[in-house]
Amino acid sequence: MNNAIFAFIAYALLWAMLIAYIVILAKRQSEMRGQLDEIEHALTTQDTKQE
Amino acid sequence: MKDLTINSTPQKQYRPGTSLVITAIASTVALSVGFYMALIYAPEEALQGGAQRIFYLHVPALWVGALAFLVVFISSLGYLFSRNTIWDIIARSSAEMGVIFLTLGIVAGAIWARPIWGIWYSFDPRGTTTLVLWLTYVSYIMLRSIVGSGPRTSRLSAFLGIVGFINVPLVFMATRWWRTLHPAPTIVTSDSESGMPQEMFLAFLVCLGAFTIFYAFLMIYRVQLEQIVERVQTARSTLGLF
Amino acid sequence: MKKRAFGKDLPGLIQQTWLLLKKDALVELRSKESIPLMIVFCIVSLVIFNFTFDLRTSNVTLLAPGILWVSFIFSGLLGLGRSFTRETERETLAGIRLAPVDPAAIYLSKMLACFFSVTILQLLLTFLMVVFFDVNLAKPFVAVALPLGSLGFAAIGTPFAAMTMNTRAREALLPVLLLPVLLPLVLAVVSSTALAMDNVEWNEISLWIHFLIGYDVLFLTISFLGFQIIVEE
Amino acid sequence: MDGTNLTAINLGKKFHQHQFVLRHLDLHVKPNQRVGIFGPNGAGKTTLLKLMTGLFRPTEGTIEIDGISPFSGAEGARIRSSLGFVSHQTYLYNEMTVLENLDLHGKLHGIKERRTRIITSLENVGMTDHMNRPVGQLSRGMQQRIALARSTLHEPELIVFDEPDTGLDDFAREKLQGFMQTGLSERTMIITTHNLELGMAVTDRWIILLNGVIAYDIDSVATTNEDFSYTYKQIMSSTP
Repeated sequence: MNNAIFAFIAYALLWAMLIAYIVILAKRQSEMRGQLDEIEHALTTQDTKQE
Repeated sequence: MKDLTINSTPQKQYRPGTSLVITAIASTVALSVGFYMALIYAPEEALQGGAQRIFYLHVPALWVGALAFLVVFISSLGYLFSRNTIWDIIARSSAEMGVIFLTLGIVAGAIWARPIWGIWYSFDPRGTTTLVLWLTYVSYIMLRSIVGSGPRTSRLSAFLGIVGFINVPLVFMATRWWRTLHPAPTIVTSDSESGMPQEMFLAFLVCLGAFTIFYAFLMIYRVQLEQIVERVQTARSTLGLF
Repeated sequence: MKKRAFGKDLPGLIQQTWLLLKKDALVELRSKESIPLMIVFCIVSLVIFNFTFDLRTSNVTLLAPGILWVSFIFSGLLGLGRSFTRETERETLAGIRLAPVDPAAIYLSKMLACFFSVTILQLLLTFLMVVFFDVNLAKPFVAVALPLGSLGFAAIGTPFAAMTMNTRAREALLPVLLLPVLLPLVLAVVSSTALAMDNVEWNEISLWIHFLIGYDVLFLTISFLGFQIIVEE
Repeated sequence: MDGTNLTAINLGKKFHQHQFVLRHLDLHVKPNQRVGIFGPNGAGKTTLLKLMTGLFRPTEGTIEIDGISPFSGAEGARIRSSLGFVSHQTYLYNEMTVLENLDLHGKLHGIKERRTRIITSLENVGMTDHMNRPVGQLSRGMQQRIALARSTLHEPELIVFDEPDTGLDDFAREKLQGFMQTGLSERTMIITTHNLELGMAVTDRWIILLNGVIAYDIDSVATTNEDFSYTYKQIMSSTP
């Protein structure tokens, strides 16, 4: 049935969008966690220097 | 200078913890079940055929969009009364989520409308209201990105979040009256839900629930991310102060 | 005992509003900036509409309400943005806020200033519509719908103009933020203008008029209460 | 007149989400004290003054004038009207005449006998001859004098100057200095300026603000002009 193709497109689109969104979020989160670790590391070395 | 370190960040921190894991598992299960029911379990609709199955996606996506904007409205009010940044983080996360789900809902609706109505889009009350809702929150996100982060942005976007949401029923009323007082387009706008077989209704409900849980999962994840960003940037400016 | 409304000192509020309104009028009279700009823009847009829609007597009554209100909204947006950017150029609004002035008085004065200037614009626009396109707009219900539309525009346009006054790209941001909120108003005024031109009875048009009154009251209240959070820094 | 005291406790202000312009700032200004605040551009001087006058709302901490926050309703409004603020922005409408500008501010402050008060304050700054001219036609120095008249119109007990000497020539600066020394006696005064000499001449407590915190705070009797200038230059040269 021709109509089923439309349904298929809709569902494929849904999954593509949502997966893309989650991937973007996850990428950003891991990037930020990396930066946070870096900064925390910098802070602790600075603290020990001061002491 | 000790108290300037990042440990003194005033907001409560969400640790990547139980709530995230639970919603992640729950939404995976619920979405899988939902799609099984939508695509296989539910019977084929006699008139519309396969295209009707888009409804199990279209309506829940729009519902989550509307729910997300309700959350923006409530957290905007919460921010204005408490001035706690967490409300603002929830508002901006939810606005972004709402735009994504609404876009999905609108696109899915257009894909459905093409074989059934023969047109991609109809400016009927529901269509127009959805589009205005979408426009309002796209402009909300634009306002935030143009003004930049800060308390002023939070206040301005809270005002927009409130006014934009209150505007929605007005748009719906105005477009409905507009059509009743003008020649209406010759398309059937009713979904004729009354005659829905029980299997269909069940599949529909499961999808609705699954999308809602999925929204909750994304929100928790998004808010957590936003808090990490906040910590990184606070830490950065603290380093700059040394 | 002082009269109070929304926890505000009412006579003081009225007096401050009046002072600030007079100030705005004086500045506009001396600089002759916003209103002439709005009027010229309006005439230009009417000329463009005339050609793009190829207006003739056969179709002009059908299109007139739409043309009237589209010209009005876009010219009004121009003046609205101007009234606040003028205050930021020399930070004069900060000067006002140094005095013990209620932000609600700033809102009311700016809203009324906007209302009066768009009313002038509207009278002229109606006159030009009659002259250019020979449509009959001298109907009693038109006289009801026009001021209600202007009031709603001023009521919700003022806080949005204040929101965008210190931002980048404010000329573009203001319409993007404001137009979705104005949509119900536009539908209501265009519909009621069209119905009024058809000489309908009151009961046919009353729905829209009530809608307009409700819209105006709702957004006046929200803006009145919320203006403080927009102007404070 | 007892003068006004000002207390800031743990004051903090940020405009962007993660950057505090001021943070953990404690300051107490005694009645009739004259405080000079010095520091490089971007140290947070203007922000501090705008917080004092209630133009900015603090992100953290409190600011109180005579024990009352400028944001506390009707009481706060009364306190705000006992403040005067002279900025490098004149806050005047160019299209309106000097008299109209002052009259507007007089009315907003609810001053009775406005006419005499306006004349007096214009006499103080030597601008009575120009009161019917639009502000836009006056020179920068003249506009600054009108701004001074505007901010002293309601006889504030606490006057805050934010780089009032910007764009003034030597003659105008001398007049300003004279006015600050003699015309504003019995008032609490806070002034920021890049002109160390002018600042030291009109104040008796000197503060150096650096990166949003108070780096140095001393009474003029406890130091000499030379010593303070030396410290100031030391601190200024230590900034990146």
